[in-house]
Amino acid sequence: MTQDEMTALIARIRTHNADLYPLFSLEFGDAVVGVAPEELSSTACDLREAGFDRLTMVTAVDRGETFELVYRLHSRSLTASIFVKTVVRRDDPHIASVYDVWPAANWQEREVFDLFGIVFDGHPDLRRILMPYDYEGHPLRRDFEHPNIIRRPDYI
Amino acid sequence: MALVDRIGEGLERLGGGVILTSVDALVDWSRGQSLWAFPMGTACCAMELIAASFSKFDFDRLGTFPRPDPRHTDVMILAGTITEKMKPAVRRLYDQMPEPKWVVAMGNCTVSGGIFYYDTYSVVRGADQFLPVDVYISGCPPRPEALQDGVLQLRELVRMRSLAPGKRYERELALPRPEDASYSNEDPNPPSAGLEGGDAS
Amino acid sequence: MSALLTGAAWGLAAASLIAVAALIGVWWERKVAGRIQMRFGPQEAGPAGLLQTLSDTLKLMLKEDITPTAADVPVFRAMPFLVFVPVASALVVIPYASGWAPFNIATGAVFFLAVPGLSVLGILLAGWASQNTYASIGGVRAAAQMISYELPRTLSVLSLCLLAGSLSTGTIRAEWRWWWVPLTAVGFLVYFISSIAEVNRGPFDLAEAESELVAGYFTDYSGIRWAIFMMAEYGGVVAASLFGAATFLGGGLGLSGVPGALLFVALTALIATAMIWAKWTFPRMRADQLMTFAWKVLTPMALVQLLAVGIALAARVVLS
Amino acid sequence: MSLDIESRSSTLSDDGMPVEELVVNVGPSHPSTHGVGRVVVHLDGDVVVKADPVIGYLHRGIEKMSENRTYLQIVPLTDRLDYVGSMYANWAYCRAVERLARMRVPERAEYLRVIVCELQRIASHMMGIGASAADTGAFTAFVYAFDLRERVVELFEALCGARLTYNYVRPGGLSSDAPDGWEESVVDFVHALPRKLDELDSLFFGNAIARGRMKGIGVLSAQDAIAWGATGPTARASGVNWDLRKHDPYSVYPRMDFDVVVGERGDAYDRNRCRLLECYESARIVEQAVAQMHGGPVHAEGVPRLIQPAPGDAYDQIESARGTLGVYLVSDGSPRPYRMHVRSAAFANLALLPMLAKGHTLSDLVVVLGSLDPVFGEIDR
Repeated sequence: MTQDEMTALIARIRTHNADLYPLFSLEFGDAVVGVAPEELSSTACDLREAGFDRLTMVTAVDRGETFELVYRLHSRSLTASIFVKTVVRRDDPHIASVYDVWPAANWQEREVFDLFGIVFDGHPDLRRILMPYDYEGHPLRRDFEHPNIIRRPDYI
Repeated sequence: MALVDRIGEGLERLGGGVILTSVDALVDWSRGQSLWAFPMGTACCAMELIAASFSKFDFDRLGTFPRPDPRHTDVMILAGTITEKMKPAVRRLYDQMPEPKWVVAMGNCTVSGGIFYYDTYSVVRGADQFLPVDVYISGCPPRPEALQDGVLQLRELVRMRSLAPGKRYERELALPRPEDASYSNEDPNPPSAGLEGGDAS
Repeated sequence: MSALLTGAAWGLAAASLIAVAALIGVWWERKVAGRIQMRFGPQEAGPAGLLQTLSDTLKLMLKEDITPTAADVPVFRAMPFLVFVPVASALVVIPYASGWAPFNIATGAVFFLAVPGLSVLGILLAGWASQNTYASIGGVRAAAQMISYELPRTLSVLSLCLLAGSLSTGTIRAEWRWWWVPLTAVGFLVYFISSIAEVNRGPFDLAEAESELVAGYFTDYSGIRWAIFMMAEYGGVVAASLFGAATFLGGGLGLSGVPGALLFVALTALIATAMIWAKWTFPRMRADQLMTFAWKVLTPMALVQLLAVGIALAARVVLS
Repeated sequence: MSLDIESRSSTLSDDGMPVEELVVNVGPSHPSTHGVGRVVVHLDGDVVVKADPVIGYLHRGIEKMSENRTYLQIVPLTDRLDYVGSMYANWAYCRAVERLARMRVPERAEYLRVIVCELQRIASHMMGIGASAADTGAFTAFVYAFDLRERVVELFEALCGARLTYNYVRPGGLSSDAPDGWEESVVDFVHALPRKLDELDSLFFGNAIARGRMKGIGVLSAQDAIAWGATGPTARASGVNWDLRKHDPYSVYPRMDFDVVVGERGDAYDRNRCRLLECYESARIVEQAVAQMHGGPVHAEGVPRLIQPAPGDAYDQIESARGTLGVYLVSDGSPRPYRMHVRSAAFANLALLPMLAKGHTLSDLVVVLGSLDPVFGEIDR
């Protein structure tokens, strides 16, 4: 899939979702589309219909006031990959689950829930996955503090 | 009380010092000679633990025979990083081993936390925080030869009786039990009612 | 009273035989397995590691004897012996010499087939009394397996009884002729395979299934009690090998005197080694495959063997 | 004299009959969980009604640790991710850093990376097949497979001095060039390999019992494989013709001539057999790579000790022995990554276990688990 085709595809999705806006730019070869959090479900369905049948990765980045959610999709028929990024507010970390669209999101969303505390609405089995079930706190948040952490002396 | 202890008591009443000394030597020999291993392979070091017991290095030469069941083993080889979540299970498996038992800490992670000492929130910094470790083997991971050397060192210690069960038990009692940890591994809302059959293994 | 004393003496002899056989057998197994796996096996204890098993046994005797708190204590403690005694008792009906067995009773073959089968009760109860899920599953698996394999095993031995015209093991050995070997080859194969299943060894070791059930029915046994289970297993191997060599192969292939005795021992060792070989070569079967194999392959094979022997005997009568 | 009452739960079967489920807790230290996995299995008789994997027993927080280390200091951490195939995580991470910091890698380094990763694939698949063999009870096949792995490990030891945690691939190149004579010993090894693989093939895959244990067990359809994000041999065994080396090529793979091994049925047998057949292809690639390789530097010039990429993010992926191994890096312009995430193939593949194990017996559960080839260092991170 060439750059032009990718841009056309993104434009098509954009016209479909009026509120879709580019939060992030195209960089390092992979196309990136930014979507509003409430548009994630419909965008996911559109992309699924456009041929993106694989969800490779779901992860999050702590950006302070917000969490940035990163989905990486891949299409075998189009031989193309695409990043979908969205943001959720830190004080109300809720986002729709894409489990219905790609079942692969099952464990990956559980992991993000476990380590970042982002709640995926509509997930069938949202439990902690890596940390013990009654663990408190979400370790990959930047402000996570735990008495067990020993900070490494800074000598780079 | 094992059968042999009763025989030992009987012999002691008869005042058989010579016999007892020889029996002691035989017992120490047999204990040192057949240190069956419980391979507590949690991470990377498990690969070298497997390598140590297979064709090229052949642990069986030394009489060390890996058994997956803690009840049949003498020495627990801790191979790999132990996390806070794993800690209670390791301790439980240690408790399931019959006396006399020993612990070999293989690799830096079980010696001190190793590469995972700083900045992490879930790694136990050294197995000796909750287990009485007898032999420490450094390396990340140690070579299989180093592990075999560690077991041979343990054999010497066993034969010199410097690791008598009584002394070890005192050390064991001084350690905090991981069951007192602030959290458990049990699902507060288990998928269905009832969980946990059998032992941790 | 004297019968009781004789019985006790033979029992003691059988137990010692098993103990010695287990000592050598474990060493031999570890050596053979080592060679199969391109390594040496025990080397350090004594010459060629010969004292390794002695050391292991001594150590196991000195280990703590754990009884789990949840276990059914009397049953848990007694079961190793209930497994061991029937296996050991099988040794008293084996014809060690032509026409002679320690207990040369008229129904020796039936005794040999039936009494060791009682150990399944011990295994089942050992798994049950441990109050451990793995042990319980192992015990139940063992029960199902051993009962199924009784049938082909009995049928295969029955063809020998038919040939000898007697159920007495001593008579079977005395009546042995060389042409029995080609005639009962299939029966011997059935006997060999079902014997491996009877003693719960690989590829039929579902009851202890290391990779599934950790250690199966003896998961919770430690120290000397576990050693007794292991001794029973090796005792089973020895009994099956001895019986196979003494009846199917006529002891030392019908030879008498010292060469015959030596050949008898050699053939026994050969059968036992073949069992070890099978264990360290084959993967483990699944429970349903195990049953299918017993009922759909081994049992028909044994029946065909029985039929062939019957036809051969009838033909002999007709011809003579 | 009954079983622990807690280990039973009463449910109703489909036809309304009361069923007593037996809950068996497999792990976290079980001989067949390949490390510290745990599966809570609900059994109806001997049939698995529900298998719930519990992971995280090896969660060491590598992603968190990375936020406080420089780009170069993270390379040793990536070794400990997938400890059966350390080279892959090295390479995937270095590719992400190179993409983020816009580095170019010398050609010889790319060739050596391909060689070590294909050797690593052989080593890793041998461990996977061997562990699967041990799960079915064929312990000797495990020993034979592991012996082959040992030969690869010897080659790596000659290359970088370490047996398991290599720290060999670095951002911008490699830690060191291959020693004299190393290429010849690699060629000798790959020439001898097919015969040894044939031996393993007949020992394990040729065995009737092993075939009976693995065929038809844990069948994964192609649709499910794609939908659940399965990659690597797990997906290819189901007929998904997808290999990053071929279909999204990176490094010097376009110059190599090899076939993608694709299975048909998607059962445990096909998954393991795909691994075995991939080893033949890996041997072919190594042979070609050694033949095509020329002298030259193995590390890019001008790569600073303290890499400080411009703010932004980058993702790169390679085909590891277990599937797509991706690394996602976010930089804020400082010498330390703002965020590192590892997209683990084994994590995605293990998520299939509840689906694949359902309806099979407890004995088959360990076979299914083994055929997914989980490595918990990579799953838990």
